[in-house]
Amino acid sequence: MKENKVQFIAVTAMAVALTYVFTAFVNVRLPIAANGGLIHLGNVPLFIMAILFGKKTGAIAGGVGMGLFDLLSGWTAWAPFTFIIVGIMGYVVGAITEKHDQYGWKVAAIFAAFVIKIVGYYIAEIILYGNFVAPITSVPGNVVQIAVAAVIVLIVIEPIEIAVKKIGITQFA
Amino acid sequence: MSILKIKDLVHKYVTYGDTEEDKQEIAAIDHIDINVEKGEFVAILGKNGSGKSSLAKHINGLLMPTEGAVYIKGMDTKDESTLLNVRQSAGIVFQNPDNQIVGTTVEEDTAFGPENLGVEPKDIWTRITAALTGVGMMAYKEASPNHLSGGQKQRVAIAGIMAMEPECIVLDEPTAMLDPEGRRHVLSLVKALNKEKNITILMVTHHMEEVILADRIIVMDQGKIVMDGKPKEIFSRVDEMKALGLEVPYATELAWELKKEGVNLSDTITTKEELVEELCQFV
Amino acid sequence: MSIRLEHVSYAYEDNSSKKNYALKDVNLEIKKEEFIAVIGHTGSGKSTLIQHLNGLIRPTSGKIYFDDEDIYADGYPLRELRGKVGICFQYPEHQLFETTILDDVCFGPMNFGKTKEEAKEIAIKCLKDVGLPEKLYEKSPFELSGGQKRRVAIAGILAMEPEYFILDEPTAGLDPVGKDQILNLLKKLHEEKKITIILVSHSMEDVADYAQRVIVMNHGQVMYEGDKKEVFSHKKELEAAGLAVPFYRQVCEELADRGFPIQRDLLTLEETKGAIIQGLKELRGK
Amino acid sequence: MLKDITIGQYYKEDSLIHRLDPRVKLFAVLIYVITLFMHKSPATYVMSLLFLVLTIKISKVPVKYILRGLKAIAVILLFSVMINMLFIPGKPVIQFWIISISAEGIRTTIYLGSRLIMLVLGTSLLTFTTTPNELTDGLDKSLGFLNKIGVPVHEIAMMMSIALRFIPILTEELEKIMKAQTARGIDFESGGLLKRVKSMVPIIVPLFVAAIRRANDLAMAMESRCYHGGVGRTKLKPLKYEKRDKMAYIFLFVFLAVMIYLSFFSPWR
Ligand SMILES: Nc1ncnc2c1ncn2[C@@H]1O[C@H](COP(=O)(O)OP(=O)(O)OP(=O)(O)O)[C@@H](O)[C@H]1O
Ligand SMILES: Nc1ncnc2c1ncn2[C@@H]1O[C@H](COP(=O)(O)OP(=O)(O)OP(=O)(O)O)[C@@H](O)[C@H]1O
Ligand SMILES: [Mg+2]
Ligand SMILES: [Mg+2]
Repeated sequence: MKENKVQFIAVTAMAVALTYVFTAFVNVRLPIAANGGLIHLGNVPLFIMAILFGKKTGAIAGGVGMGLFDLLSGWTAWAPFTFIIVGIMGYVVGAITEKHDQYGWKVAAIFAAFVIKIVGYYIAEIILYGNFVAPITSVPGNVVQIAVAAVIVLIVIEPIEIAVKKIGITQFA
Repeated sequence: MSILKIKDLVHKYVTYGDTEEDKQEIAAIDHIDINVEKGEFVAILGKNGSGKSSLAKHINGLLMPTEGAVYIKGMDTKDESTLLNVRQSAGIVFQNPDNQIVGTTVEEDTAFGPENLGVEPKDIWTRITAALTGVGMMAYKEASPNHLSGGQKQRVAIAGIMAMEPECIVLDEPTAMLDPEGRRHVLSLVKALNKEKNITILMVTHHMEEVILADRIIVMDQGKIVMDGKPKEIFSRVDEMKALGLEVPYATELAWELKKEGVNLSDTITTKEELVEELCQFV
Repeated sequence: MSIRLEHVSYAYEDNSSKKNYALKDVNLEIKKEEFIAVIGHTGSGKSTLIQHLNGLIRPTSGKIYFDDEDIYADGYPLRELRGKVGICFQYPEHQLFETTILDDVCFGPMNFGKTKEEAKEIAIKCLKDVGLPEKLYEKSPFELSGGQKRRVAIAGILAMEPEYFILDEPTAGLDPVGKDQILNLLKKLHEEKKITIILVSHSMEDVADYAQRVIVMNHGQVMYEGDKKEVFSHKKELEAAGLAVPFYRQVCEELADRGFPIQRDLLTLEETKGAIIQGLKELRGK
Repeated sequence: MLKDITIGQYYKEDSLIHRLDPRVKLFAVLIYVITLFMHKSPATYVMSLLFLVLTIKISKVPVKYILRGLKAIAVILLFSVMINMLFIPGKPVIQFWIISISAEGIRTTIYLGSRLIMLVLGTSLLTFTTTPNELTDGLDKSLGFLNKIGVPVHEIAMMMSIALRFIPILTEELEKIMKAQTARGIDFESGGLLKRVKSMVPIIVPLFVAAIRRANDLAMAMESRCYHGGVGRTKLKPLKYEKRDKMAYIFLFVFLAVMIYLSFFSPWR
């Protein structure tokens, strides 16, 4: 339906904005490390919006939202990779959760995204750094990032789904 | 000339409970007929949930009638082919100024409507200059909306509608989120658009003081029109208004209280000046 | 027993690193069991001021004392203070998040160390106080109407059992009936539970109806502070500061100007009505 | 204040580079990155470096600003350098204990290291000289061809510009919600990881619900202002190539040709 197209644009735009905001400004300080324990939560909106609104919104929220952050914040060279990798992450989470409603599938979807992120960035950084070993350094960071995001998403998703249903906004047909 | 004609309009929302079967139909608008002439200033009152916003959305073709029809300048809002025309002729301004500004600068936002209408860039410039001058925001044309006050943002939202050169503007509680100063500015702007540009205004509001100067007041309750008339006439029915969960202007209320005590005042007092004038006749 | 501000100034940090004072040398004392209204033009610093009262923002300079203890002294339990001084921000319903109304109201007390059972008991009491029908307690807060949500949010703060209850424009966006219900609730809390109320409002008429003492903010400074009758006698100055005097006082002034026998400093409908009738009697007597 | 947050790192200046059409700049970045990856010889490096220095000079963005971008990658750069030096086999030039560094190692390290540095500096110059809005416009126009393979480029560009408008609003809203929940006694700063993660719930739920509500309102406002997709839509400020843009294109093609020559055909390749 035509109406839904504008709503899709608006909701997805908001998803992009949320992903940007969480990537840029929302951090959790890990209680373990004193120095590098700060991780951003940019994956949280990406997962939530993908679960709520499906693969297209997920793909754009991730790819454009985080890509935009890279593009605008000095990680310009990473932006095209982020666009593709995180875009695929959002797409996959959306695609899996669109088909299956159960909680277990959400966990599986996020796990799939986790694998895509690790592998994707590893490959991207091989291209950027020109060797196979240096990209390994970013693996632990990525692991923790997704793990924390996963925990948060899996806790908040239920109340948000209920709220969204109650205020009467659902997936676009 | 009639600009807006609503014929036996019904709107039903379908809501779902926790299960699919738990389906409910709410008649938010329940057989309404309205006819508005060009250049009128109509205020729409009613308590929360009485169907005011739903009505406003029908005028703009954002909602489609469940039954009945809405005509703008003779165009049926159900007709896909004239929908853009309907929306161009009757613009709508919403409550929260933040959620209706699309552009990242004031001029870009004002241009949004004309851009969608396919207006040539150089004509867009003349339109936004006219619209922004009209609302007194020309000095801010390159500013980011985030740096404006609520009242200023709402004026930008109105400019965005003005740039589409509409003949009718529907305002759904345009002052609800503003402070008194912003409210005053927006109100005087709306009045000026009505008087000077002869734009038909339909304004939804909860503030009785804002509608004293309207040409006509429509009061809604549970999806129906329960009163329709001149402000003086509507506000003279204080008991009825109170029963509907509404108020009357301060002056009317005071006059009404005084009359209950046997003071001889006329029924049509709405402003401080009128009240003082009548009371001073006893001096 | 009071909250006291001494020479409090506050500057928001600006991109340009220029100091932008939202509060300038504010000295105030808010005593227990008062009903105070804070008024002022937009951007006068009302919201900034109230956030100082429970240590949400720290003054750039100056001191804040709660019951004569400096709240920024080392080791002062700020979090406990936040339980004693509850703030209800503008549009508080935007902060609801739990799946049921009851759980949402329990959130505050549980943060302050109450067990689930204790919290529930308090929550039910508070929901009763704000007049929410019992059949709604297990519903999602997102299902409610605007006015109902506002009441749940207010109950959420009340449930922390604060001694001071600060509300930043609690009636914004409500219809007349909803507005009166909230204000009457505050009045009841003040009279029956002896809770100190600090109300930020843009409506002079509401302030005149409900508050005892009025604080007028103007460009980050306290312009007037005192009994409402006294404060509203500064008509010209208030108007210059972007405010007004209550409608009924305006009527009285104009009547008095035109020779009607009436006092000038009446503020509410009831007072004015009585005085006009009195005045008319006098006139008839002559 | 939070609603004043600057998005990205645009450096306001009036330079030739700033005034170039964003499409030209996007194209320039593309060419520059491609040529960086063609590097084989010192000559190509010198050319790339020249190109970089020249554009930085013209852009009038202070060098210290641009170098700041390197801080973020310093660790990875150092690590990468070390790995390359240590593990690339060849004739050892430096040797002590179990560590041996080969000439090839040094050479590759210098090449890869400088390539990464130039990559970061050159690409970030784009965001120093182009506002987010211009970038959105530029991407919209230059990626238009992707429409053919089903990527809704116009819609994505529209989403980007709406996102840019709402980022400050959502940031402010986030701050408000955090304050309000702090007033209700929430504690973000102490406790274990799970507790900290849990403390995000009262922030995230209201923020998302509000954002989705806003999206709904916004969709209605857009529709009521006759938005109906990219078809038949005009632009207030349509992108238009000026003479300087054409000159820049010519310059870029010349640069590309020189680089191809240096990499593949010249005697110093
Ligand atoms: N999208 C919707 N889905 C289901 N019901 C709705 C929807 N929008 C409105 N309603 C219901 O329709 C009725 C009329 O709502 P409407 O928003 O038109 O009232 P209103 O007069 O504008 O109220 P307010 O003063 O609160 O703005 C209400 O009972 C409301 O609950
Ligand atoms: N987060 C912030 N960052 C920077 N400046 C701010 C911030 N919040 C408020 N200000 C500024 O501080 C001043 C006082 O603002 P404050 O919000 O306290 O006013 P207010 O009296 O509550 O206004 P209103 O009636 O509009 O709510 C204003 O000039 C405002 O622009
Ligand atoms: Mg409404
Ligand atoms: Mg305020």
